[in-house]
Amino acid sequence: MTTRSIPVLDQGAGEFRPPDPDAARRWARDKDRRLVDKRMTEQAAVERFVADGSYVSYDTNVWRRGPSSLMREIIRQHKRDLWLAAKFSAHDATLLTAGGCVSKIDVGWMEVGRIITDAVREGRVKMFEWTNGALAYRHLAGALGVPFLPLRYVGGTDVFHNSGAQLIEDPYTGQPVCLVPAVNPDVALIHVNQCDIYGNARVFGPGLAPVETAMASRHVILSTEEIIDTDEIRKHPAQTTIPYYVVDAVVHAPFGCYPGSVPGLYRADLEHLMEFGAAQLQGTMDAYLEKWVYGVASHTEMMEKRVGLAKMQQLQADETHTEGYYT
Amino acid sequence: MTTRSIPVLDQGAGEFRPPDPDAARRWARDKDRRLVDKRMTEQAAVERFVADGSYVSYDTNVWRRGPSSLMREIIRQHKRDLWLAAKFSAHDATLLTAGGCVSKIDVGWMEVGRIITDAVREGRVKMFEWTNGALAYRHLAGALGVPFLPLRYVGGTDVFHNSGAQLIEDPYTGQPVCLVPAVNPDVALIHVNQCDIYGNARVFGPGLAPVETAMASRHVILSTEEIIDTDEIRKHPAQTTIPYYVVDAVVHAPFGCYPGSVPGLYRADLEHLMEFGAAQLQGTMDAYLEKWVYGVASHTEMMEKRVGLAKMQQLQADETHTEGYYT
Amino acid sequence: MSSATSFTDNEAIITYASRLMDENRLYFVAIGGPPLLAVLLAKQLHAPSIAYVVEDGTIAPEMRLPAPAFMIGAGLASSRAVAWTDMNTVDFHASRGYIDDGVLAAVQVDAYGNFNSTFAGGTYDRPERRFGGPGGATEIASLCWRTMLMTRLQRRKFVEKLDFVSSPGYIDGTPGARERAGLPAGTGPYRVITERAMFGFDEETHRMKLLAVAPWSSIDDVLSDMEFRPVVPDDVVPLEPPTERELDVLRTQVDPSGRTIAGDWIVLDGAAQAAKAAPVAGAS
Amino acid sequence: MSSATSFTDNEAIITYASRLMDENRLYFVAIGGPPLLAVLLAKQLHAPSIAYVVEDGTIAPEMRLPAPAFMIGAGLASSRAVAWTDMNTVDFHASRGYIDDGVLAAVQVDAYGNFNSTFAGGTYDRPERRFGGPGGATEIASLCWRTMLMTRLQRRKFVEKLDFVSSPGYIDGTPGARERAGLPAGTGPYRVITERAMFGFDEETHRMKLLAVAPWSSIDDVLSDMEFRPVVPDDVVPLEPPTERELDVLRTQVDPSGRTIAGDWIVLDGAAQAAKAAPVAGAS
Repeated sequence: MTTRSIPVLDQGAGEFRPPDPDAARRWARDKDRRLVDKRMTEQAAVERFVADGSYVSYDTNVWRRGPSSLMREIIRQHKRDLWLAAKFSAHDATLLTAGGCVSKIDVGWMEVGRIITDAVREGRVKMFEWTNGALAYRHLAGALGVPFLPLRYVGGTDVFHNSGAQLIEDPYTGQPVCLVPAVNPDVALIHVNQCDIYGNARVFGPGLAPVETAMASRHVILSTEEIIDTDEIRKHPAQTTIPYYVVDAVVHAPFGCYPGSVPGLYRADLEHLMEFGAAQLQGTMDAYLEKWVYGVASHTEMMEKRVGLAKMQQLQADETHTEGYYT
Repeated sequence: MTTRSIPVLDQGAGEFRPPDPDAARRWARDKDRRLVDKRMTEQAAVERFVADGSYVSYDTNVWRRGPSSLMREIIRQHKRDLWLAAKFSAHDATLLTAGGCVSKIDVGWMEVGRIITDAVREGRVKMFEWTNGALAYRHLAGALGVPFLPLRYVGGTDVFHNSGAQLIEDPYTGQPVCLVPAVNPDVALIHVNQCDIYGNARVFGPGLAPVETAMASRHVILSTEEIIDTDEIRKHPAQTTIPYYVVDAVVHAPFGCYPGSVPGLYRADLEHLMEFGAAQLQGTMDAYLEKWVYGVASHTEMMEKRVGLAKMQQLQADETHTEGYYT
Repeated sequence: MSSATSFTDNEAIITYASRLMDENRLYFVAIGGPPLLAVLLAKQLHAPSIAYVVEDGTIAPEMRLPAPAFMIGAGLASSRAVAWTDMNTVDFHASRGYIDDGVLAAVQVDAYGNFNSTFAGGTYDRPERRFGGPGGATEIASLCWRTMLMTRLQRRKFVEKLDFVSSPGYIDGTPGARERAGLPAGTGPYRVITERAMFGFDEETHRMKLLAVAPWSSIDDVLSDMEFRPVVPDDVVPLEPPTERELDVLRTQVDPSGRTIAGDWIVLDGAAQAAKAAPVAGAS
Repeated sequence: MSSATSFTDNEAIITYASRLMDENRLYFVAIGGPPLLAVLLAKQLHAPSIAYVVEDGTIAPEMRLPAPAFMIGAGLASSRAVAWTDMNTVDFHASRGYIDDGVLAAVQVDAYGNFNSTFAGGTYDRPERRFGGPGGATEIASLCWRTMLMTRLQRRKFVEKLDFVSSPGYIDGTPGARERAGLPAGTGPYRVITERAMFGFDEETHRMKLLAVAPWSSIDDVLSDMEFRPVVPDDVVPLEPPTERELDVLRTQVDPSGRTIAGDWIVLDGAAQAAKAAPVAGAS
């Protein structure tokens, strides 16, 4: 009983993860609904929930409140062929590319240097151009359980032509409007300020899309600065942004964003960021990875042996602004 | 350059406010971006921002954290021909219908008695069947500035046939998916726990769709239990749910939800609710309106003369649960 | 557990529903009414950690009982939740497949579990009796994996044709009917719970199927109060009446105000519970 | 105010942009870089209550200056905001029409204000130089009412044809081109700000139009550094150089680390500011 049809005015030719809301529902159906202790090491979490070929979404990035310890563990475990959602990335994508883990990147924005550029030129990594907002919105679509969402940008650009977007005639106004497909990542890596052992989590401060990323994804690995009592969670339900039933793993990782910052808690280590930059410029990334990733067994060991207590205390002291976060 | 088209499989035949995101953008463009004092009386706010024929959306309802004092003022000013979004309404719609203010209602759920039933049967009020969620979602679409949103319900019902929904073949999965049109109300009436004089507002506790309603609407009238310093707002930015630039009026209205409750602050007045119920059953709504609306000049006068301090204190004392709201 | 001999129809419905609930599933209920009471009863009796989500965005609360009389207006109803969100958010969780069972009250239901909360008699524009509307039932019955319906067994409620389809069951019962209407795959009605009979749905035809009948009733008695004939298998089992313990918790803890559990009384012959119950008081 | 005689190209660009800003408009900027610094400078100098929204969801912060070196990693950057939201939320506010001016940096721009942040030279799959990507610029340039672009005036930056259109200007310049691409009506580029020239757009043709030229430069000088020829009206005005006061606040308060304001130096002949500036140091 087709009554009429909606013209598709144009569509992008880019490769994209095809949306499948019913498959995403089946993933959710099979998760445990009970309050079970989900604490595990970063090693166990990455082993269990990140596979070669996984579509991986992290939030925010290695500069600010990003899951840096989990990304290093992915490199340590030599995961391969990952498809990254670089929705507002920093040098995360470079790091994972240097580790040989990446074959595709959906790009919003990311720090780009010779490692990414060479990998793209040599065909080891393929990029698909989106935008920060369009990727955050695609995660929102995934979180809503719908196959696409309309939006009022992306059209009129080469981003459109290189993407999975479509331009249709809006069936309500008759005007052109863009659609973007939902994305439901295989794994979300999200660093949170606090959560309980079940995964009820609090993220403090402005942010990218931690909630949408968690809700859209098949598996959700949280790393957390602090594990708090569920009683505390229940006393202030308004502060919970991610509920336990979407979470698969809780990794206790103080300084888990190092060398990045957690606003209100510690600053980024600019010396380390310069060390990373120099390693890329000078082509000594192997030595960098050996020192910071392969040469240590865990995040805890890295913080103890490579960073040290004095530096940690300094980074905490440098973050002088706590208002609105912890006060 | 039409490449293909999307089949419309079915569509509802209901009347609905046609979406016009560009018109909604023009409303927003013309608002003041500066921090200006928006305090005014409920009388001034309703005079300025509610017109005969307005599409009015309130949140939540007269039983819980609803803008009751503003609704009474609408009746007092004899506004006519309003189109209500009863997304999860209580006896609000009945009250406004009793006041002769209503000609159309988009229904999610509402308390229904003889007043609504008679008005519908006699053709004075026309109803359009939606659902609570679909109306909240239509407000979300309005808040996103898009003309429609897809969702995975409404289909397979007479709600669909009586609505403005469309069933299309999803251009990504090929499977049927429903679309609902955005709604951008002319006026949002929202009662908040706290806000500053500019309209930066905090809503405490679980809720319906206060943020979506504010963001979707042309004019936003806040009534508030409490006006707080902007300095306090800036100390805890995470608590702000509605930013000042969408707000047109701030009405200081302690007990503004009476006879309903503000969780964490005061309970509903069950005696009053029974008085309302009896007035409807016994056909004495005119006397009820005279006592509670026409016979007093303002909300303040009503609280002083009709409710009284002892009752107010009792309702506050009855609300024993404040955890997570004010503690 | 000793069976009770005197309870209301609503008490029976709430009790039966509560017995179907366990801690391995997440429930979606409206802000008040029999479905919420059923979850609270299960939580008190056999599933202390059971979690539920409320239409107002409350996630997994641990309400201290006795419950307040006017649940919607009391902060207590949302207390000790793990999160406070809003209506759209919990609908998204359901849309994503995280909420297992929707528990709903219906005023009229058909053989495929479609139900009506809109009007009865007359037309949409000139209804004889107008109800509150679909509320959140449509999204809950569409998006949760399974739907449990709670209603009284009356001929005017179990009808051949609904006056209005507010919320979807299996639609026309044909394979894929829900998917063709845009609803998520693999979802649909699971149980219809009344004071005298419990129904499921035939896996092939999606037609309502009688599963259990109360000892004071009979299959014929049940069928006589339905316009349509459900599938009646050979293995219809007895529906155990509410126990004294269940009723005690329901009356003193879950609904001490008596607002929701009030209803028509069912009084059993003390000697033989299979005796026909006599309605003795008349809330409709 | 006394004009300065020595400043970087980036200092000039940031200063010119800041002068265009006032308290009656709401600005949208990315998390760091020249656009944010321009707003902060305006806030310090002539528009103390100016409000801006950041891509990370920060709404109307009142950052205490001097600004931290690594803005993205510092809690201070979001401090004293009226609200903390997230990326989708501020994009929705822009989509609804609440955010007046997007302020953006571009690496390549064409005659209609379309711009490129993706790659230069080669192809998309084999780029000679790959940049960070569109970031939030595409949504900001699409959804805000007006777009201000900040970039250096160089021939390789003001091109006939972009290597990649990351973000839309007036597209092909034809009437309704943006609307036909699905963008909101009545939006588009407003100014392109360089160290030596400021451009607007012709209302009819939507082609870039020269508005002002720095006193040490000239129209010919400007045109020689552009691949395409902008509209050149009769009333091109002088672009006042940064003042000592502007530079002092910029250097000591807005970017004390010097990370973002670093660039090629422009040193003016002390006697005649119209003298040709000589680049003396070479950041690219």
